[in-house]
Amino acid sequence: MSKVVELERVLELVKDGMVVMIGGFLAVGTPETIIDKLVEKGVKDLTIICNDTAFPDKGIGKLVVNKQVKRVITSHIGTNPETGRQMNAGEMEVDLVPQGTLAERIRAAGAGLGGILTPTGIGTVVEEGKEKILVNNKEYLLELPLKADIALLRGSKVDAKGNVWYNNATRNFNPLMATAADVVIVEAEEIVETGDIDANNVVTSGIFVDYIVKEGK
Amino acid sequence: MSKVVELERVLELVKDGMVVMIGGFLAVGTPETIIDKLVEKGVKDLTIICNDTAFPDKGIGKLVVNKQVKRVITSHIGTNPETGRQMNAGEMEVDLVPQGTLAERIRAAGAGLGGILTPTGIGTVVEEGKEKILVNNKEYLLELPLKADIALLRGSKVDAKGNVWYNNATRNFNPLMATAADVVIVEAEEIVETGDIDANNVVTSGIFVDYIVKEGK
Amino acid sequence: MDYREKIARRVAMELEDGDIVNLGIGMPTMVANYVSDDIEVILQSENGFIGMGTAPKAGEEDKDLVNAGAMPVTVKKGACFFDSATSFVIIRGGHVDATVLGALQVDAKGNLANWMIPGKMVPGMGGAMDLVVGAKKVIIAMEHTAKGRPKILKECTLPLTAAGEVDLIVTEMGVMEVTDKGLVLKEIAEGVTVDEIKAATEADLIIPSDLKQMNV
Amino acid sequence: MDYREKIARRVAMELEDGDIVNLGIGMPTMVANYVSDDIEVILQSENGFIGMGTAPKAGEEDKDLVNAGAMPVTVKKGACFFDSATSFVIIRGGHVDATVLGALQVDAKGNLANWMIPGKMVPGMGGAMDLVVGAKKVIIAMEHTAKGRPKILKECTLPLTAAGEVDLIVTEMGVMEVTDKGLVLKEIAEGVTVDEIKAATEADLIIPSDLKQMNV
Repeated sequence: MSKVVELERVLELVKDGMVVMIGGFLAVGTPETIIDKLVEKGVKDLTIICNDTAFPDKGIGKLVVNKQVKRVITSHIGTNPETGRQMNAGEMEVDLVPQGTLAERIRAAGAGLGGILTPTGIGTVVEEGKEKILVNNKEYLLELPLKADIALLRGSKVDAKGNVWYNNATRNFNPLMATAADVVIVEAEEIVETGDIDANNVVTSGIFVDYIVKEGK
Repeated sequence: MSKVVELERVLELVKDGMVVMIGGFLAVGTPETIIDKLVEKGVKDLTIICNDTAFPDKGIGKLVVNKQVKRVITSHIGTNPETGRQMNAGEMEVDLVPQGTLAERIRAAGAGLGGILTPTGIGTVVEEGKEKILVNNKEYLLELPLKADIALLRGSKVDAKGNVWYNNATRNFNPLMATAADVVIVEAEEIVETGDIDANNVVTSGIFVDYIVKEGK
Repeated sequence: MDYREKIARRVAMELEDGDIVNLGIGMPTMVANYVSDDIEVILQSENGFIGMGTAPKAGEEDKDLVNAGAMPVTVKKGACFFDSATSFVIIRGGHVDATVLGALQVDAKGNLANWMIPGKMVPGMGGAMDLVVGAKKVIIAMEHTAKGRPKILKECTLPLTAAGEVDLIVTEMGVMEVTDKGLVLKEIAEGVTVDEIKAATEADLIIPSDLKQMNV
Repeated sequence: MDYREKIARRVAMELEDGDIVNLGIGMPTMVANYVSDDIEVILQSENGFIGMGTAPKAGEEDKDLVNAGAMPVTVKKGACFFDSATSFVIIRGGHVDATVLGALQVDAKGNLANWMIPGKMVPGMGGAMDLVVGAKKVIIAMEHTAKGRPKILKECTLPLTAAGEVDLIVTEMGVMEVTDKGLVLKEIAEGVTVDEIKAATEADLIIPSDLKQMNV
């Protein structure tokens, strides 16, 4: 059975107040068509987990500008002044997480791990409120898994079973998020026949993917 | 500069008493040529980190049969009766580690993590001597990183810069071990021109690889 | 039908369309042969792939493609290969719907022992500890007794593979579910009496009023 | 030569053949332009690749290929793409030989502050905290002062990026090494006196007998 569905079908799945992971790094590898439709639809009070809030007119930034985001868990907001403005005005909560820690926390959720110990953030404000664990006389922070209700991803080539191949720098957080959300939706730049992606080169197995939509024009 | 060297050159690097990671799963994805030469050379008192001890006449099993292994950290020894015999006779130390934990411990070493929390092994002998950590009211074992002096890996296609592509089930522990040893040697089934492996399909980046040897006949 | 086929056929009936399934070595591997043609079950092999197919024809074996028991296999269209860390992301992370494993002992609390007999046989746990902890449904497929002695106990005496993770036990004598109240006998094999299965089981069996026959 | 080029040229001299290097956004990115042709430096980009090349020609940009600052780039032959977890395996795992970053403040203990000014500018740490903790050598490339006020302090007052991880500071005035004893002025720029650099630096500078001129 093909997982390819109409865009309208997946929009219904994103509901007010949900925790949503969105792939991409400064909007490269972000499902822009889905985001545009979410902006149109106006779903609100979202908690977004993402690498960065991109730009005001690009990627996740559009949801921020349209005030659909209640909270964002991210590593960088510097390219989108509107995120900083809403944060300073108390309109949106911003949790800043070191990029490598963000990646590991998402991976840990997908991998069934209870957490990971990282040296990153020791001696900084990042350690506030976190358990410190000594291993071989070195301090580490215990960082906990991050899960989502839904993940919105972008694949360069996606087959009907949901196997995904990413081109160049579009990969970033997409394969990690695919493992860590209850429902996973991939926006495909190109939908290919099952078997067209060499089984050795598939990056995200179709077992992680629930729905595929074709990128719009 | 090409990392391709003669087999003799890398054999010198494996010294008595070293901790050696060897790729492969029941000898699929194991560098058989290097192992044959290590058996000939007779380097001894090795600590081997590997998924399993394969078969008496295949893969890592040959080092066990030749009594070159002082200790093995592995998930499975059932296919090589000689491992069990040496263990029971007190001739070799065997640390059994759940396969998923073994993979994460090697990965953690390569990733600079201080450890990971896994639910695997809770309520079993695996938890003996380990710290238990409660996260959201669920118990996890703190499992620590595993590093090696040297990693002996097998790649299906390897370019001169050390980028590796693995065919089918040969991948297994190879890409993880590539990140977790001081010196990394890859035995190549085929050596290809740099650029022949699409940059999107490289699995192990050449930055992890120190030496490449051609599989022998 | 021999008892192994009977058990494998019954286990196959537990699987649902689209399930991601990991089958242990031995009798569990046979389950793949009896999955209904009406459904698609996706087989995961912990040595690094999704989409395992049947055994290859003689002479068509691929040295780079074996299952977790080192037997030559094939993959289906839409398969995917990965490393061992990713394999256990799938397993430990709860992405496997069901795993089918053999047992040395299993008990009324859902404890499982299947990886060592101290001083005698120590194959190691391989991926079993992760599978049993991570899979959504853990099905034990085994002979009801070993040399006439019960394997389904009040409490396991061998070192555990995992505590309290078993969901269902399928033997040639019946199908038992692990519940908070204990082991419930859901189905009994044709020609076996309740007294016979009770006698072959050390753990107490709860016999429900709607006890069914095990049809395979 | 403007001060930015001067700093970038001097930092480039720190890199060795075969080094894996991650360059921060801004002045650090310029370092790539001044690496000697006699050596090969391999650039890592934390958004997911090894083997970054130069900027593409106008019109030849690839929408799927940008650096960590969203600027179009190319990759060299032998490059490799990966996901963000693997990118930080490389970074946190000690596989990066050197990282070059800018700073708001840096101090005599090797503490670095470069990710926020409370209540004013909070871009976030991005990958900087991992880079500074994980890279074997941390080089700070920055203007010596900000609007005439020292940036090299006895102790950072802004929230830290990492504690005690900085190895070398390169500014238009000189090159300073972080040691157990404090900041050692290794090289001083042409036309700058020791008194001038001391006046522009809040931290104490140790002046060695073999103080060299900063040649770029």
